[in-house]
Amino acid sequence: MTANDDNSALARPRRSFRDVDLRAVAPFAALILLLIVGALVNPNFIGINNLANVATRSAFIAIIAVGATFVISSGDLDLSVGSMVAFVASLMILFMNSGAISDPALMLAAAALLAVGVGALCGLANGLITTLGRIEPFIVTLGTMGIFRGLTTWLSQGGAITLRQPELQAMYRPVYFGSIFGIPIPIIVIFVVAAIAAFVLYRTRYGRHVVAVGSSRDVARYSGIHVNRVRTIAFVIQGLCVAIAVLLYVPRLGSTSATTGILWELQAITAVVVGGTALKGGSGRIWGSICGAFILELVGNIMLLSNFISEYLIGTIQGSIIIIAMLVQRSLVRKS
Amino acid sequence: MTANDDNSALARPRRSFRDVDLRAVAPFAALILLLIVGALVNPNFIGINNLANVATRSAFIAIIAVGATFVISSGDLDLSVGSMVAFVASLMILFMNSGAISDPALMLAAAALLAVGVGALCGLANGLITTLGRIEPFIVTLGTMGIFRGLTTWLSQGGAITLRQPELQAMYRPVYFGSIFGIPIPIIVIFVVAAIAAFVLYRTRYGRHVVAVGSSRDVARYSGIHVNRVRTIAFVIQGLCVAIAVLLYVPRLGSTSATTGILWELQAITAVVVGGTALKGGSGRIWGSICGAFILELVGNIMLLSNFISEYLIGTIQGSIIIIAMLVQRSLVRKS
Amino acid sequence: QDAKTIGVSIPAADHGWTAGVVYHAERVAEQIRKEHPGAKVIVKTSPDPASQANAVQDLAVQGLDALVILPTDPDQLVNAIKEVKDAGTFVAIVDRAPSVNDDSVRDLYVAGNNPALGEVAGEYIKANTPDAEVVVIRGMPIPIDQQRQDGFDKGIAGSNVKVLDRQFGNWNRDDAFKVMQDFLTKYPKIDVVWCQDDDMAVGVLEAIEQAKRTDIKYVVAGAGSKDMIKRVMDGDKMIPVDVLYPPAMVGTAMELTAAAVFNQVPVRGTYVLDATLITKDNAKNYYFPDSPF
Amino acid sequence: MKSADPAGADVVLSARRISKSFSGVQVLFSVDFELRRGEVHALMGENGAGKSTLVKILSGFEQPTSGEILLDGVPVKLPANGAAEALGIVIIHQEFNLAEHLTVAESLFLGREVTRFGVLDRRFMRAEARRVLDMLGSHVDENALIGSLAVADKQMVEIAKAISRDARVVIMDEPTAVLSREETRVLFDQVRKLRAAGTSFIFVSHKLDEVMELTDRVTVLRDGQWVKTARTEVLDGESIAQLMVGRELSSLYPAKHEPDIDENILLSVRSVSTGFVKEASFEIRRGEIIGFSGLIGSGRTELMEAVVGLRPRLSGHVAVRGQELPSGDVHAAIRAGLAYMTKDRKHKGLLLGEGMTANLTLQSLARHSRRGYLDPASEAAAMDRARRRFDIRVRDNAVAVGRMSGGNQQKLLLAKVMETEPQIIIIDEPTRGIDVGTKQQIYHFISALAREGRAIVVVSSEMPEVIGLCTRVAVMREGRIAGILEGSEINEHEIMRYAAGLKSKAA
Ligand SMILES: Nc1ncnc2c1ncn2[C@@H]1O[C@H](COP(=O)(O)OP(=O)(O)OP(=O)(O)O)[C@@H](O)[C@H]1O
Ligand SMILES: Nc1ncnc2c1ncn2[C@@H]1O[C@H](COP(=O)(O)OP(=O)(O)OP(=O)(O)O)[C@@H](O)[C@H]1O
Ligand SMILES: O[C@@H]1[C@@H](O)[C@H](O)OC[C@H]1O
Ligand SMILES: [Mg+2]
Ligand SMILES: [Mg+2]
Repeated sequence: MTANDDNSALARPRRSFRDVDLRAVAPFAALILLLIVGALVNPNFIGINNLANVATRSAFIAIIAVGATFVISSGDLDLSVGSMVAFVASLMILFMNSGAISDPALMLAAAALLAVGVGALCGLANGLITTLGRIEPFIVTLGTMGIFRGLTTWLSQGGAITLRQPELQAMYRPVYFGSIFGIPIPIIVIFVVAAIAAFVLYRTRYGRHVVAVGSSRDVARYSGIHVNRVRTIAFVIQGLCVAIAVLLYVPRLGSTSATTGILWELQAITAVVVGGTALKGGSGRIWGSICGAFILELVGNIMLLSNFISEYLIGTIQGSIIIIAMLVQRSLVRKS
Repeated sequence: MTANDDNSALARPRRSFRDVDLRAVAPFAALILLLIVGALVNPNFIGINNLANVATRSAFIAIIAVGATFVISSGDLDLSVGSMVAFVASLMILFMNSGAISDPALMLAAAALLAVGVGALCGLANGLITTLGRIEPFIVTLGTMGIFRGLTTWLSQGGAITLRQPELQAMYRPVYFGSIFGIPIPIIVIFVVAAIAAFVLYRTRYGRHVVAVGSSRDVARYSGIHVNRVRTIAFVIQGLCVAIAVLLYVPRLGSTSATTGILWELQAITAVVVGGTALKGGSGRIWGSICGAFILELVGNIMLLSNFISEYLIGTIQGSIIIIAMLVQRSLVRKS
Repeated sequence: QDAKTIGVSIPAADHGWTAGVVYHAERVAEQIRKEHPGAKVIVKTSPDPASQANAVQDLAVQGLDALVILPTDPDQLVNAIKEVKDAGTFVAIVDRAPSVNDDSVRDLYVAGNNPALGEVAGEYIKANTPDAEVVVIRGMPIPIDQQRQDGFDKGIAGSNVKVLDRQFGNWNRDDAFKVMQDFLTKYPKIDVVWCQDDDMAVGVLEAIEQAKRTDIKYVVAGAGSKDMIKRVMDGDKMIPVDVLYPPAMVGTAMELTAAAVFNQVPVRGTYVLDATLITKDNAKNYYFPDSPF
Repeated sequence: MKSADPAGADVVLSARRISKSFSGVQVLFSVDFELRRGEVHALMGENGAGKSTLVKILSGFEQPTSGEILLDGVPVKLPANGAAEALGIVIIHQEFNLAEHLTVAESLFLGREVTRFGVLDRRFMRAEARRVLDMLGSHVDENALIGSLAVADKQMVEIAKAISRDARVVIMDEPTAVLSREETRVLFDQVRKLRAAGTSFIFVSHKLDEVMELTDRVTVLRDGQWVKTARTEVLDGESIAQLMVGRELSSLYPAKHEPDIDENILLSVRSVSTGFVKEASFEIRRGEIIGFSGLIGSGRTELMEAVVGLRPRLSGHVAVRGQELPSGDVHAAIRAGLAYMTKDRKHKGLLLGEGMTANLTLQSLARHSRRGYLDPASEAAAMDRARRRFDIRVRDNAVAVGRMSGGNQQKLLLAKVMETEPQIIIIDEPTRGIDVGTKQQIYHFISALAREGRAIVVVSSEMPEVIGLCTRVAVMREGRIAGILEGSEINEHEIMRYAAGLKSKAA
C-alpha cells in the first residue's frame, strides 16, 4: 500500500514549493472541474439550494475524514468508523429514549456528552489494541467494525432505533436542518472542525509528532516521541470526529438502524486520499480531505441530476469519475 | 498503514531464524486453536464432512487471497476483486447462455478461457491505471470496483444472470461438487494454485522482484528492475486468481447478480494479513494467506454451528475472534 | 417422534424489513419449540448469497428434517437448496423465489406477492391521481425489485401517470434521503413518490419536509412497518396508504413446515399472501407496536 | 605500494564540461573529469561540493543538464537506474541502496538473479555471496535480512555487491565512512588487487590518510567547480585540505582538557547487559569527553542504546547524577538530560521527506511552543543558528532532507540532537561523511560543550578522532568493554590490541 506519489516524489529531482502548493491545490481544481461538469449536466445543479444540500449532507463523511486524516497521517488506518457511527448513534438515541433526564435541553446536552464520550472510548479501544497488541490496524479495526456493528444490531434487535420524544426531536432537528446567517449548521460545523483540526495538525507539537510517526516510526522513536501515545490519540481524535458526525446525523432522520454508516469507512478513506493525503502516512491535508468529501458527494449528486445515465450504470460512471479526477490532479502536479 | 511488526522487528536486536519460522507458523497455530474451539462448540464440527465443506467453500477467498498476496507484497492493494468476481462470472454465464458453441464440452472450455482472459484484462487495467497514472492503488481499485459492479448490474439489468443450459450445468457442476480420490476438487485447486504461486513468489526472478519492489521502489528501480512492469503483472496475477475463483464459483451457485462477491475484497485482504503478510509490502506468505482464508471460513462456520450465540451478535463475536487470533499469533512470535 | 430438526436460513437483519423477518423467525421458533418439546429449530442469518449457501450447508451438517429459507438472492441459492432437497429434506422457500420455482427445488413456497406489491401501489396512484408525475425509488438490484417495478408499470398502464425517474435507494433510509433530495432539485414539480419500502419512506419524508415543497401530494411505500401503519392510522396526509408485505410470512412458512414435519399434514405448493392495501380503515388490524419493524 | 604511473594510460570514462541543476539550482559548473584504466582516482571536496552528484552522473543515475560523458572516448548517454552496469560501471551509493526485506544474498543478486531453467539457483547465489563476503573478511550472515544488519554491515554488503559485479569502473561514494580500520584495510587490499587487473576506481572520501594511502590521482571540487586534478604523490593531506576548503586549516583537534578528579559523575553505567552486550560499566564526569572504540559489531551502539533506554537492558544500572534510570525508557533519559545521536541517520535520524526545519526541531518542539502552539518564527531562528553553528550548506532552503548531501545531513542530525541542550550527549559516529573543514569545527564544538560542563561520549570507528578528542577511551570487543585507556595508553596500537582481543583489563 505504498503511495505512488512517494515514488514520484523521489523520482523527481526535488520537491519545490511550487510543487507543494500545486499538490495542495490539485483537489480543489478537481472540485471546480466537477462543478463545471455538473453545471453542464443540469442547470439546477449550480443553484444555491442544491449546492447547500450537497455540502450539508457531505458533513458526515467530511467530519469523519478529518479524523481519518490524523489516523492515516500517523501511518494507521481505521475501518471501523462506519459501524462506530451506528453504535454511537444507537446508544445516544436509546439514552434519549430512556427519559433519564426530564428537561429536554439538559437531556440533549447529556446525550451529546455521552456520544462524545462513547466515540472517544471506541477510538481509544482501537488505538490501544493496535499499539499495545501490535496488530495491523487494518485487522484491529476490521474486528472492531464487526464488534460495533454487531452491538448495534443487538441493541436495535436488527431494526431501527427511533428517537421517541417529540419535544426532543423538535429541539434537536435544527442541528441538521437549521442555519445561521443563511449557512446550514452542518456546513458551519464542517469548517469549525476542519479549522481546529488543521490547527492541531499544523501548529501544535502533537501534529508534528503525528507526521513524524507516520513518516518513520523509528525516527520518531529515536527523537523521543511517544509513538504509541501519538498513534492512540489519533484514533481517539477519529472517535471524537465520529461522535461529532453522529451529533449531526441523529437529528436528520431521528433514527438509526443496523445499516447506518455502512461503507462510510471506505468513503472517508477515499475522501482523505482524493484530498491528497498519502495512505502510507507522513503527510496530512485536512482541507484536502474536506474537499475530497465534497467531491465524492458531488459525483453522486451529478449522477442523480443527469438525465442520460442508466440507473444501473451509476456505479460505473461514479468509479470512472473518481479515477479521472485523480488523473486530472496528478497531471496538474506533474506539469508544474 | 505501516505494520506493527516492523516496529518490533527493528526494536529487537536482530531477527533470528527462529523468529522468521515462528512468524510463518503463527497463523497455523491460530488455525489449530480454532479447530479446538470448534470441536468444543459442536461435535459435528470436527467431522470430515464439515471440515471438507469449510475447506471447499474457502476456495474462493483462498484463491483470491493468493493473488492479493502478490499485489500486497509488491506494495499495492486491490479493492476491486469482489466486483471483478461478479463481472467475470456474469460475462461467463452470459456467454454460456448465448449458445454460441453447441458442443457443451467445447463451450465450457471456451467459457473458461473467456473468464481467464477477462480476469487478466481486468487486472491489467488496474495495474496500468495504477502505475502509468501514478494514482494510489486504493483509489484506482475503488474506482474499478464501482465500474465492475456497475457493469454487472447493467448486464443483469438489476436481476440475476443464471446459467440456463441444463447439460452445461450438469457437466460443470462437478467442478465444485465433485472430488478426486475423495478430495473435493476445490480443495485440490486451492493447493495447486498455492503451490504454483509459492513457486513463482519464492523461486523465480519475478517473485524476487515483487518483494524488492514492495520493500523499496527506489532500491528496485536502482537495481534495474522494471518496477511498473512488476507491479502491473502482480495485478494481472490477481486478475487470473479471480478468474480461477470464478471458475469454481459459477458451478456452485450457477447464477450471479449485482450482489455477488460483495465485500470479498475485505475478506481476501484480511486472509492475507491474518496469514502474516504485512500490508505495507515487502513480504509475502502464500501458504499463510491460504491459512488465513481457512481461519476466516472456520470462524464463520463455528458461528453457524454454535447454537447459543444470538444471531444479532455474530458480527461482534466474529470481530473479537479475529482480533484474538491475531493477538495469539503476536504473542507467539514475541515469546520466541 | 418430536425429535426433529428444522433449519431456518434468513438474511441478516440489514434493514427494517429483514429485521422483522429475524424477529418473526425467532418468535415462531420459540413457539414451535414450546409446542413440540424435543424439537430443534435452528435460525441462522447470513449477509450475502455466498455465505447463505454456506449456512445452508452447515445446517445440513447438523441433520435436518426440514429447511425454511428466505434467500438473500434466490437464483444464487438454488444449487445449495437443491442439495438439501435432494437429500430428502422438506424445503420451504419464503418471499424471494428463484426463476425456476417448482417442486424440484422446494416443497412449499410462501411469499408476499412482489408483482402485486408494485401493482397495488400503481393502481392506487392511477385511481387517485390519474395525471400524477411520479418519482420512483427502487430497492436493490435483485430480482424481486425488478418484479415490483414491472408490477408497478402494469398497475399504472393505460393512465396518464408518468414516471419521471427511477433510482436505487438500497432499502436504506440515508440513501433514500439523498436520492429524494436530488429528485426535488431535479424536478420542480412532483406529485407522488413511490418508494416501495417503509424504511426508505422515512428518508423521503424528511427530504420533502426540509425542502418545504408542497407539490408532493403523497408517498406510497410498502411492507407494513409499525411506524408507517401508525401514520396511516392517524390519517397522515403524506402516507395515506401502505402496501402490505409482511415479514411475518416467514413465521407462516415455519408454522406450515412444522405441521408437515410433526403432524404429517400434507402442506405443499404455493401460498401467496396478498399485497393488501392498508388504509385508514383496516390499519389497526396490521399494527403490532411490539414488533421491531 | 602504488601501481606504476598510469599517465598516458588510456582513459576509460570521462566527463566533459558537465553542469547539473536541480529545479533551477545549479550544483555542478562545467566540471571536467577523467578516469584512466587501472587507476584509483580520488574525488574530494567539502560537503555539498557536488561529488555525489558527479558520480551519479558518471554512472547514469542522474543525467547532466549539459556536457557529455565519454566511455572509451566515445560520447554516450548512460542508461538510467543502474542499467549502466551492463556497460561495466558500478556504483556504491553514499546512501545505502538495499531493500530491508531481502536477505544479504538476495540483495547481492538483486536485478541479476541467477536462474537454472527459470528457477532461482538459490544455493549457488548463497554460496557466491558467502565467497565474496569472505573475500572481504566480512562475517555477515548471507541469510540475514538486510533490515537486521548494523550500518557497517550494510556497507559491507554494498561493497560486496559492487565488487562481485564484473566491472570495469567501480565508483565508491564514501565506502569507508562507517568502516573501521580493519575493514578498510581489507577493502583496500581488494581494490588494489582489482586495480592490478585493470579495473578503475573512483574513490570519494573525506579521509585524507586513506586517499593518500590508496589513490593514484586526486580531483578536487569546490562549490560545484573543478579546482584541480593532480597525482596523489605530489600532494599531501594539508594541500588537499587547502584546495578543498580554499583556506589554510589550523590544527584539527582542540587542546584536551582533563576534568578535575573530583568533578561530579554525571552518568554512571554499571554492569549493563543486553542480548549481546555483557556487563558493561563506565562512568563519566562533568566536562569529560570519553571515547568508545572497537571493531564493527563490537556492541558499542547496542550498549549506548541500552543506556539511553532505546532498547531494554537485561540487567545492570544506569544513573544520571545518581538518579537511577528505568530500563527501556528513552523519555526518562531525555528528561534527565541524556541524549543520543544515532549513527543510522537514514532510518533513525532524519525524516527524509521533510524539510530541514521540521527535522531540526522535531526533538525539541517544546522550546518552540507558545501557549500550546508552535511558533514558526522561533523555529526559523533556531534553523538560522544551527546553520551557522554547524555550517550546514544547501543551495535550496526548501529541499527535502533526503536530497541534501550526506555530510550536510549529518550536520543537521548533530544540530537536531544539540537543539535539545542535553547535559550528557552520546554521539555515535559524529563526523561520518563530514569534510575536514567542518570536522574541525565539530571537534571544537564538542570540546567547547565539554568545557561548559557537559559530559560527552564519542562512539567512533575513526581512531584519530577518538585519540585526538578524548581523555579516556573505552575499547569494546564482542559485547564487552575490554579496557578503558587513559593518558599515554591512548594510541592506535594499544586500542587495536584491545579491540582485537590481544589484551584486556577489567573495566
Ligand atoms: N536530487 C536532488 N535534488 C535537489 N538538490 C540536490 C539533489 N541532489 C543533490 N542536491 C544538492 O546538490 C548539492 C551537491 O550535493 P552532493 O550530494 O553532490 O554533495 P557531495 O559533494 O557529495 O557532499 P557530501 O560530502 O556531503 O556527500 C547539495 O547542495 C545538494 O543539496
Ligand atoms: N557474534 C555475534 N553473534 C550475534 N550477534 C552479533 C555478533 N556480533 C555482533 N552481533 C550483533 O551486532 C550488534 C552489535 O552491533 P553494534 O552496532 O552495537 O556495534 P558497534 O560497535 O556499534 O559497531 P558498528 O561499527 O557497526 O556501529 C549486536 O546487536 C549484536 O546482536
Ligand atoms: O428486503 C425487502 C424489503 O425491504 C421489501 O420491502 O420487501 C421485500 C424484502 O425482500
Ligand atoms: Mg556525497
Ligand atoms: Mg556503532
